[in-house]
Order: sequence, then C-alpha cells, then structure tokens
Amino acid sequence: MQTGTRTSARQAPTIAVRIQTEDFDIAREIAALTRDRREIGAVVSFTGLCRDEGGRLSALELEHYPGMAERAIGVIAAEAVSRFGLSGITAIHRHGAIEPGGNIVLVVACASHRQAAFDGAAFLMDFLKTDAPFWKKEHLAAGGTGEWVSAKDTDDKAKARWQRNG
Amino acid sequence: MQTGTRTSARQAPTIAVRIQTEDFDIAREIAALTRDRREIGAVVSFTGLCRDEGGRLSALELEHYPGMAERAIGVIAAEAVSRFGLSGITAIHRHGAIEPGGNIVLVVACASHRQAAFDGAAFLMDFLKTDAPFWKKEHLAAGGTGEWVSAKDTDDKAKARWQRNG
Amino acid sequence: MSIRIVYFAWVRERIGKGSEAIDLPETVKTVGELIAHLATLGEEYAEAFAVPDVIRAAIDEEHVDHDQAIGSAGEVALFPPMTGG
Amino acid sequence: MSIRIVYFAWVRERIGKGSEAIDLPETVKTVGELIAHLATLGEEYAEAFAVPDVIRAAIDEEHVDHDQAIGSAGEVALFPPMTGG
Repeated sequence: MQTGTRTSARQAPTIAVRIQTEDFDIAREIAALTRDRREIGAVVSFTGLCRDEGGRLSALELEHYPGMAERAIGVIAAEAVSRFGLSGITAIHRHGAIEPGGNIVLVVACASHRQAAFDGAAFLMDFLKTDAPFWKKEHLAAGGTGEWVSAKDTDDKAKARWQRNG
Repeated sequence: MQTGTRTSARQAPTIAVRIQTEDFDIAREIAALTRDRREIGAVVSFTGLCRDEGGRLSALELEHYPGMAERAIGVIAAEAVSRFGLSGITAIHRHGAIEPGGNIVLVVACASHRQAAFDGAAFLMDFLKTDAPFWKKEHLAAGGTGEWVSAKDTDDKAKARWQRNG
Repeated sequence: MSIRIVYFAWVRERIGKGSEAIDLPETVKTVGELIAHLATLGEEYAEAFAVPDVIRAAIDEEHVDHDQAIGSAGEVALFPPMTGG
Repeated sequence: MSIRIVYFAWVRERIGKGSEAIDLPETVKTVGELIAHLATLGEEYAEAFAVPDVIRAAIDEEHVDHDQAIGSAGEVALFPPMTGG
C-alpha cells in the first residue's frame, strides 16, 4: 500500500463527452487524457468509421437528440469509470453527413492496467450503440437517400453480456 | 453476398511489426492502416505506457532479443488477423530506456465491426505479454537500478482465456 | 394539458415535423397511451406509429418504458431504436 | 559440438555475458540437459540456473520446452519469463 511514497497522487478521473460535427484528432485526445498522469499504464481507443458497404453508400447522415445525447453518453461514461476504475474516459460522437472512411465516434479509456482500459472502451461502445439517441440514414452512391439503418440484435446482445456479468 | 456491387473490393490484410527505440505516432499508424480501406468500420488501438509506480521509478529499461522479437510478434499478429478476420494490424514495441508517461507498445487492429477489432488488439497484447522476448528492468527515482520486473500470473491467465475459448 | 413532443429519424420523417405541442386528453396518462392517441391524429401519424412496440421514448431526456406515466413532463421524445456509434 | 548460446535479462547479468560458444558434451541432448550442464560451469552459472524451471528457452528464435532436443540448432537462447508490453 506504500501510500507515503506515492508522489504522483491519484487524481480524480477525467470524463469528457462531446457531440460535434467536426472531426477529431485521436492523438490529441489521448494526450489530453493522459497528460501528467503517471499512474496510467494502458490506453485503449476505439474509432468507429463510416463504411461504404461494398460501394453502395456515399455517406451516412447522423441525426441526434441534442442534450439527451450528451446526457446519455455521460451517464454511460461515468458508469464505465466507476465499474472499471478508469483514470479517465473521453467520448466524442459526430453528427451530420459523414462519408465512407470518415470518423463517426471516438472513445478513449485509460487505466493503470490493460484489462480495465479494454473493458471501459468496449462497455461504453456497447451501451452507446443501444442507449445514445443517434440515428443513421443512408445516402446512396447511386444517388438519393436510402434506408434508416436498423438497430441490430447483436448490439442488444453485446450490451447484455455486461448485465449478465455485472 | 452481392459481390458484383462491391466496388471497394476486399484487400489482403495488412500486418506491420516494428521494434524500435523511437517513439510512435498513434494517429499516423491508424491512418496508414485504414487509408483507402472503406470496408473498415472499427479501429481499436492499445497503447502501453511506463508507469512511475507511485513515484518509485525514474524509467524502465527494455531489453529484447533482436530477430526473435519481430518474429514472435509477427506470428501472434498473423494469428490475430486470421482468427478475427481483421482488415489489418500494426504492432510496435520500443526498447531502451523509457520514462514514466512514455510509450512502450502500440497495437492497432482494424476490422469491419467492433468486436473483431477489440478482440484482435486484446489477443495480440495478451500473447505478446507472455510470448514476445522483452524484459523490463526498473530504474529508481531514488537512484540506481531496481529489480527486473517479474512475470505476472494474471498475464498467463489473460492468455489462457483465448485458449479455452479457441 | 399541453405537452411538447419531439420526433426523430423515421418517426420525424413520417409525421413530417420535428416537434409540436399536443393537447393531451384526460385519458392519456402513459407514454403508451400517448402513442396510441397520436396514431389517431391522421394518416401520417398512423404510419409513424403503426408498430407501437418498436417506438422508443424519453421523458425530459431520460429513457422510459411505455408504461411510464407522463405526469408533469416538459418534453416527451418518440423515436426508433437508436443506431449510433 | 560447439553451439552458440545467448542470454537475456537477469540470466545475462548473472553470467556476465550476453552470448558465448559452448562445447557440448555428448551426453547433453536436450535444452534441460544444457541448462543442467551450464549450471556446473561456475558460481555465476550456478546462480543464473539455480531454479531451472523458471528458465525459458528458444532454439533458432522459436520457443521450446526443456525436453526439446537441441539437434543441429544454430543458436539456443536462455532467459527469464518475458515481461514485454
């Protein structure tokens, strides 16, 4: 326990949630989360990108519920920090039209050890998928708009595994 | 299966392994792995950093077995690509003296969907910890060198979970 | 009682507006009853709420089930299952 | 037969060198027998190999168990459990 020797005292966890149209810079977000935190040994980032679905899509348009989107992700982020003992977590979700190859969402989780960082990032993504008020509409390479993307059973199952284990 | 409509044909997976003293740039490594790959929907990065262990350490010195280090990580990376259907994976491990807050290792795994990317990065790290020929020696903030870091039971257990599930 | 309702994604598109104020009949107490009431307001509403079970709801930015009482809510949101991330 | 042996981490430090060529006695066929043989070569070797079970080995850059035959190996590496990452 040697608390007397801990000159780099444990700081309060950092939680940052942003909803924005602009792109994000992963390296900058990681640097902001880890700066001067010398107890951090592990950083896991997840980036979700727009796929072209075999050339079918020209873009995804992301609609969101302003206010609730920040609030819902903030609740999930705080739960991840407390459940896995994270040093910090950042979540950024873009809205508006995003072309294939473009960034949609970023999560960065950091902790002393790697399992907590991996779990924190995966947990946030699994809950974000089913609980954060965002919707994706397809824009087609052939022109015009396509369908609203349907929610997936696999996302419900991914979330459920944390509830079973919890 | 609509293969006829797939204008962005699936490319061969990319595997990159580097052992180096220089630091790495996470954003650049992610960009290199995902460039012009519009089937990629998920990128997971893991960064391992040097902790100061409560102010006790001034650095970790990383020794490695040249040749075998690249080879061992390459074998794990190829297994991760095939096991999880990754679009690509990059692993960079530094050697030499690394101060608290400094980067030790980077893994970037990308795939169409998030579970594969998370699994690929975690799998590579779990096997790297026990199978890649690197050793860490402590340098103490109080001066002089400390112990060689001991291997951890938890690392053997982390690796074993993939063998049970495999 | 008048209440503000907001719609998103295809619910919004089918109804043709993003938000509105609705006068609630006395008999509408829960979110489920609100959805059933809205479905009677016209063809576009009937289409938006044709499968009530699929509709997700939030009251004042918090997820709620269909049996949740609306009470003195400031804003009720109705939308399809979420597909962010 | 002469064989190249490389040492890492505290095995290297205790022996005081990173590599050497060793003439193998006829009786030394496996990695485990090599470790037992090395332990007889002096105090520093005895200290390095005091707990043989903890020693990890590679032949020509591939992990092997202690019962692996050395055969016509070009290089045998002996080292503690790895702690990378």
